[in-house]
Amino acid sequence: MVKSDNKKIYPDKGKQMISLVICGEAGRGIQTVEMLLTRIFKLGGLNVFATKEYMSRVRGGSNSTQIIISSKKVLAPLSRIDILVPLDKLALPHLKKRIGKNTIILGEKEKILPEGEILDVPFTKIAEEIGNPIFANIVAVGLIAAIFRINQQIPLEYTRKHFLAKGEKIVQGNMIAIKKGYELASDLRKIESIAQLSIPIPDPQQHIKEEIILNGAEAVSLGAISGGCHFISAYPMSPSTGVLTFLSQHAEEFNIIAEQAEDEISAINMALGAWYTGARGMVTTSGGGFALMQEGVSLAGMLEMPVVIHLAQRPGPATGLPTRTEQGDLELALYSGHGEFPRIIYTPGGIQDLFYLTQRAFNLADEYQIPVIILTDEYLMDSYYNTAEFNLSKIKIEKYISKTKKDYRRYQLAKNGISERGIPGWGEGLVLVDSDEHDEQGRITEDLELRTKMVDKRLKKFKEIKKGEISPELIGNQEYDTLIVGWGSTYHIIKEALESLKEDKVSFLHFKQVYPLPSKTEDYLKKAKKVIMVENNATSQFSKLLKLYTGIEVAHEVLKYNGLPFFVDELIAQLEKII
Amino acid sequence: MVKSDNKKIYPDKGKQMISLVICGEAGRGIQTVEMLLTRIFKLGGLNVFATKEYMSRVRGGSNSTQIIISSKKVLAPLSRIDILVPLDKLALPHLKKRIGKNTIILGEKEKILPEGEILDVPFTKIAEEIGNPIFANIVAVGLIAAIFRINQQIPLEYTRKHFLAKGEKIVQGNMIAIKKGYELASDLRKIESIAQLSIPIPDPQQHIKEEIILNGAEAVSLGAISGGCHFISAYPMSPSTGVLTFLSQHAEEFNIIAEQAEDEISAINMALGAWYTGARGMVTTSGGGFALMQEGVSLAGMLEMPVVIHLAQRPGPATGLPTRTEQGDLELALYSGHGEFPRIIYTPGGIQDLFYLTQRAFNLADEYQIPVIILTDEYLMDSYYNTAEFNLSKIKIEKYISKTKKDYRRYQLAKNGISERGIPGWGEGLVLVDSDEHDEQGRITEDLELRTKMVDKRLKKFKEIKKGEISPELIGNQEYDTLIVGWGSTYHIIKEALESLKEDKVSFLHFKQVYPLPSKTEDYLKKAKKVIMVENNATSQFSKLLKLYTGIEVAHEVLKYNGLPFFVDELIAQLEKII
Amino acid sequence: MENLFDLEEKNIDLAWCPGCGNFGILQALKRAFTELEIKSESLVVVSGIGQAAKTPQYFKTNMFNGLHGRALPVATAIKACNPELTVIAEGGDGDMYGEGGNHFLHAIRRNPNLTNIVHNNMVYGLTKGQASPTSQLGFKTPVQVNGVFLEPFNPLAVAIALNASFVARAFIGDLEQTIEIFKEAIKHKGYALVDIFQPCVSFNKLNTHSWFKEKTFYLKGHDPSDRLAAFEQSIQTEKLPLGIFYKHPGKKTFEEGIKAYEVDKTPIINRMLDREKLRKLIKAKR
Amino acid sequence: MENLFDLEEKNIDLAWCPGCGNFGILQALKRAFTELEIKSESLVVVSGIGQAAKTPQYFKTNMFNGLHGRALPVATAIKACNPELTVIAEGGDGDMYGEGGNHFLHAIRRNPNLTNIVHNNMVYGLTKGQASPTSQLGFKTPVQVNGVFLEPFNPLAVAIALNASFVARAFIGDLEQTIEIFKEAIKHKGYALVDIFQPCVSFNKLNTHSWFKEKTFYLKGHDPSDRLAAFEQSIQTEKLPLGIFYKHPGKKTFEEGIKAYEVDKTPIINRMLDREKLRKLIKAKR
Ligand SMILES: Cc1ncc(C[n+]2csc(CCOP(=O)(O)OP(=O)(O)O)c2C)c(N)n1
Ligand SMILES: Cc1ncc(C[n+]2csc(CCOP(=O)(O)OP(=O)(O)O)c2C)c(N)n1
Ligand code: SF4
Ligand code: SF4
Ligand SMILES: [Mg+2]
Ligand SMILES: [Mg+2]
Repeated sequence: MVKSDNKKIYPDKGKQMISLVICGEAGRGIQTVEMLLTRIFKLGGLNVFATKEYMSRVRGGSNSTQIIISSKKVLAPLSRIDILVPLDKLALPHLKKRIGKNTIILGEKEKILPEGEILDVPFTKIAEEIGNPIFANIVAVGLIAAIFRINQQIPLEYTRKHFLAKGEKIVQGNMIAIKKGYELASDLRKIESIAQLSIPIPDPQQHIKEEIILNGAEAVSLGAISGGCHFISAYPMSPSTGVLTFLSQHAEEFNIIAEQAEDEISAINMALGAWYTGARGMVTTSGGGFALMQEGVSLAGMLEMPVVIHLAQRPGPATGLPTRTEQGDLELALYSGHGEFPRIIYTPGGIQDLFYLTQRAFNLADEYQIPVIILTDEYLMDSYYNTAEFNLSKIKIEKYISKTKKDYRRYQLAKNGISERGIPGWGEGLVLVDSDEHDEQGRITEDLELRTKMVDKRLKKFKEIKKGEISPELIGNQEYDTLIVGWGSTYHIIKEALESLKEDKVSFLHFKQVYPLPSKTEDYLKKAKKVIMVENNATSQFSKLLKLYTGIEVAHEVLKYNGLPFFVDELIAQLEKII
Repeated sequence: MVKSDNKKIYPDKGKQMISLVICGEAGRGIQTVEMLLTRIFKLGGLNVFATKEYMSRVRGGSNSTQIIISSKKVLAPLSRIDILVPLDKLALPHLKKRIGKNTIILGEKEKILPEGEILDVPFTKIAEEIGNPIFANIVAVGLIAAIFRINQQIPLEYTRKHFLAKGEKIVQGNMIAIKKGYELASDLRKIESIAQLSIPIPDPQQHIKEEIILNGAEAVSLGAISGGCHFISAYPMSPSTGVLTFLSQHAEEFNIIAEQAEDEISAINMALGAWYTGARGMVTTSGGGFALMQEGVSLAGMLEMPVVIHLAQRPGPATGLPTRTEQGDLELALYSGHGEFPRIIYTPGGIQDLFYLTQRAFNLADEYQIPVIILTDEYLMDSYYNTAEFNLSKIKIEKYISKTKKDYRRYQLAKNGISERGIPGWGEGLVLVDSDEHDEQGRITEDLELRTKMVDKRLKKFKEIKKGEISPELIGNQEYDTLIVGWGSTYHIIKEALESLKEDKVSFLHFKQVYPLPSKTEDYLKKAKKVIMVENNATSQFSKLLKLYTGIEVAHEVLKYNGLPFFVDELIAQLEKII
Repeated sequence: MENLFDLEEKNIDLAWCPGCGNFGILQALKRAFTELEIKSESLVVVSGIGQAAKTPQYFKTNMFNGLHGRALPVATAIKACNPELTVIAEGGDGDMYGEGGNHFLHAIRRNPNLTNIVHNNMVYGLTKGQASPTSQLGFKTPVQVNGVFLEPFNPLAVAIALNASFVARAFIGDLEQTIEIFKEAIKHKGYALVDIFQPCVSFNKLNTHSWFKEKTFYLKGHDPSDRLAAFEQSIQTEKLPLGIFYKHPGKKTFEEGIKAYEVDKTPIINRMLDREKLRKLIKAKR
Repeated sequence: MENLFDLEEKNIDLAWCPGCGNFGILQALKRAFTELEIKSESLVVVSGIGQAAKTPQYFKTNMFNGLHGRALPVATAIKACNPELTVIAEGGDGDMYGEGGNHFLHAIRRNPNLTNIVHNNMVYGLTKGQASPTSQLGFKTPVQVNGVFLEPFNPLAVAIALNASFVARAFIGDLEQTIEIFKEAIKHKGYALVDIFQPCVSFNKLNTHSWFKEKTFYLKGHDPSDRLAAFEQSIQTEKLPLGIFYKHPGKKTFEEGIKAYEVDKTPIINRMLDREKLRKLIKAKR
């Protein structure tokens, strides 16, 4: 754990940023505070990044949200806490290891029984004066906004909008609470540590205001809509449920059928049924649910039926830690399903990737008639930040369905392995798909020569898939001695760390597509004298994949598997030791 | 395909053997003929090996059984056919490619409309003379036994025993049929090609007679009983059902609970429940069923619950070819279940391995508290031959259960990762197991430091497992340039091929344990200038495993994935090209 | 009437045993479709794995021959994505009530407008004779060596308990009546279950053609809108009634419950993404 | 009476929301076990995943907290391997009737001597408020945005359709009666279902404590051996009866059907392999 007195290690001077953490029990307003603050900062022209860590329970326990406010974009969590707002007694013990001597603790002494120094702010008392203790958190919101010199109009307007549905009385109380917060701030700013906190608002601020702010689940969902998704079937499972929820809420608007299945087996089979008709279907699940879908994944392979699978990882095995993060299901995804057939696995690194790769997944699944897996994790799903608006002119829904002729054969032995895909009811032909080994028509066969041909047909598609591969992204110098490698959700974290390391000969290679492993991989790795793998799992699964396809051995593995993402400052410290 | 005119390539002169094939539709007596002939040859003092290839249907189609009769043991299938007994019209077209100019076809011209030369034997007419056309196949049995100069008493006695339950009339008819067969033989033996067919009965013949004869499913089942199996739950699925059937039939005798589950998910969860009580449980399934068990496998990993999984492979993906063979689920087994946890995978090479490794699987699962997978295939399950009687003095049921004390903690952080395993109702403690991440007691936890410790605890067991590993078996010269590598069911086939190749500098390395990959593997591979992999799949999955753990690249892959095992003669031809 | 569902390929080798009840069911289905003037091109038969599930291999239809036990979710999604198709989910008793039991429950709850045909031979045919969920008490098999002692699964009673919209039982020994029941089921709007007794000549020597013949009779004077009476009929064991047990015609179908179909009936597969709406939704994330 | 099932660790942090019906169920269970003089050491509670499934974490018992939906097969095997244990399979409505629906059907068919306790809050609690199979028509959630339109799953009716050996419903609003029902269920030989209404204060604002209170009443003068009457009661929707609906005490249990227990009642885990028999069996393969 890196405490806030270790400020030296991160960030470098060029970056001005504050790590603000709010901690309290589940179901007691922490989410509202986070919601309001992030939007207010953004409207105020600052970059915000928010991520949370929470327990698998509906009420009680200790959850915390970290909000990073910065002038240049910082899109990764920090161990260090600059300002901590504890909402109850459990908060300080919960975060003990991350509280340093420079951490400013803002809270109600009475409520939190602090172990260290705290700036006692009587939020509840003030709220009661306004008329209701529920306004306490809003006073805190006002106070924090004020500390960062956000124009008071911004929180006032946003709070009004936010509480509008709750009636005028609540709105008024909240407005007063915000104002009280601003009043408190003018006093607090006399304290030196607080006075130093300001972050210059970057210019042109207009830019940040026009950006969108959303979490990973929303980005996947919007990507799906943009990919022409007609159908989602899923069984709720953290951290994958957000996508089902989002698509359900916009189902009517976008002509989507969103169905909660009785189990994950049903979900994947429904999605395959949907694709069979020409609809574009997806499922969203996590490790345990995906484990149950294995036979269905194999079915997709045999039927050559497209399907898009969103797999949001959490720590396993079994139920594991349902609300935490891990990158432990890579191998399961790589080798999922019995028998042999091609697939694609994308591992988006952030909000932009999540959107564009999910969109692309639908096109590629359709084109190659294969399962495409979008491998994310809890950290990605639950984190959000302001980012450029998605550019719809860059995307296209590519259609690959053919009208059938009378003599249509679903599995005609095409040269590249990809036969025309017809759908029932469009054209004069019949569309037969079969989980048994089948002939070109799609009927069951025991012709063993044909079996070999059909296996070859399915496997040939690997070659085609290669053509559309997404190369890894090299960050840093083109000439390097040491190469840090990562995939998926660690993208921004490693990037931040790299920037801060300021090592000329160290670069970072990030994979957004892990399978098929992109062709340039070996070249990149060969150039390095030393390869360092950074992964959120215990057995370094991606190192194994690299070894398998490039023969290259990773020199160091930096692994974390306690259920949390890497913290930038923590990662920097670890990397410094081995570089 | 290798026809019988290619006799030169196999076997070498030292071996005297005949390949006899019977072919006909399902459900029409082919199984009886096979059953009788194999036992009669064995009782007559000859080695027999039998394997079949059959369609996924109950009646009709074309199935064939190959019986190899030899003086020295030959335990592998041949493409070449020396004697063919076609039972219907479809038989000759079905086997067309394997019929050569030296193939003797014995059959009823009228029934089979032969394409080539056949020795017309009016089995049905003779049977009708005896009183019933159903005796036709038995006439053939008598004829074939006679050709190989088996003492007539042997088939007479065995046939009597076999049909005893059907009543005296049937028994008498069958006895006459055998005799008629012997009469026919004395005529036929005047034909030169027939006269040449004899195989000298090896000495001491006593030895073969005392051997046991059984198929793979029986060997696994007997191994399970010997391993102390108390419980089997399974959902029927070819080719794994034989084990469920065998254990069901002997359940009462051996205090076994054999339950047909409603699905595979239930089966694996039941087996885990059984182990929890201290019973030893297993499941038996094939690829699709195993795919459904993935979440359960992961549960075993998390609970540290022992379990034995018999996975009999068939060609996939999806339903594939239900009654054919393949080695296509190795990777699924290797990476099954979400999250990270240890396991063992055995890949027996023949009847002896199947017995001893299954027996051992129960002990090791119990000792290390992990899932142990026995990876077999249809070819292994359905083939049988005479082999040495299992030596029960070599095996032991090792018990690893502790009586609990009041302060018992199921997941006490033991140094080697293995905590004492208590069971409910024995001792004063309580036994808590939890699919969530848990504390030492077994209760759900969100203590993230403990999480890391528990992951380490589970993974530490890898080290322990290594201690009991089964090294690969080297066949041939200790000094080699070329190393052929195989695993599982190809054992005897490659061994036969190797012996016939007579290449001094070529050896064969067979893996009975593929995971964890045995430590000596790299040394063996390094010694070779060239490594040749022989596998029954399309993507050479074992080559990938070798590459991953040794970095060594296989030079040639000899792959077959049409649903049939390799034929020795075919394999020899392929190997000759690349050695 | 000409049968439009025969395959053009002659001499197709049906993988069933001579005398198997499946031949009759195949014939009954082809006739029912023909008489209802359904077109092959707009018919989709979804099946699982088993002898029963091979049926759509043998006539002219679109076919989704999926996994053992999983026909119903596939069929439900097909109907939802393209309600213009006629959709059948077909399989054996093991397929639908064993491996697929959970989907059976929840498909009934969803009430998609499709027909669920279950060949009930009270045995696992394709895997060579183990007990199925509907196997009768005492039925001996190579696995159930001492005879089945589990309560036989009663699909009709369960369907009625779940308030299924159409519940019927047929016996293929009576081809004409079976055709009529099939036609009623296909015409019915909503989920329709037809559990059909089908003798397995190879593995079920207990529930033979003549056993079924003796045991069964047609419901007479029964009011299929009376759920209690239907339940009472369904739990009979001395004699087994045939015919339509229960019907609940007004019930909302799954497709009707889908918002996207409330106003516009165009199958969703034929609708385009509204980019303007999408742009707005994205902008709303500011 | 002293409660022997309280944990020694004090201040254990129960992960339930204040006011949740699960607290009452926990208390009722501990009291029922105490009153029946069951010993912690010989009690095994098997649960799945969900808020309900956490219950065995909070009292003194052997626990198998397995996978979501899979408590019943685990519990069945435990009871079969060691019939001397008292076995409970516990979970939520999603756990038992959704993910675990197939096991629910087939566990009833097997009739193991165990008690199946289902906390029915008509919602998915742990995953934050989606519809469960028992959610009522019109119930709105973040996923079922226009309200549930699937037929609610009726566990009692299905259990009765399957001829379950004991079928009851309780409401945790009435602690004392719930304890009585639990005790009857645990004492009953064979599979016993107790579906128990449990208000979820966080996610179910429709089926609240007072909703259940108003909707429910205790069965009076009902003959639990009358299957038809039980079914009739189970399909009521205006008012929801509580109590024991159906009982079938003579039914053979799963354990009784196991041949190994026919003569010798020793749990199979305590029996040794008979090497002599094994040797003979192997020799018979000559
Ligand atoms: C996941 C899975 N498990 C098991 C099987 C093997 N299997 C194929 S068909 C079948 C049951 C056949 O019985 P039923 O559904 O009643 O059909 P029938 O053959 O009697 O018509 C089984 C168990 C399979 N194909 N897939
Ligand atoms: C295979 C799998 N799918 C999904 C989940 C996520 N999940 C956990 S609990 C739950 C449902 C909770 O509802 P219920 O069983 O009714 O219990 P409650 O929380 O309401 O008591 C779900 C869907 C899971 N753990 N495992
Ligand atoms: S095994 Fe039975 S169900 Fe299957 S085809 Fe033969 S008779 Fe029909
Ligand atoms: S979410 Fe509902 S069921 Fe879960 S603990 Fe809270 S009140 Fe109880
Ligand atoms: Mg059947
Ligand atoms: Mg619930």
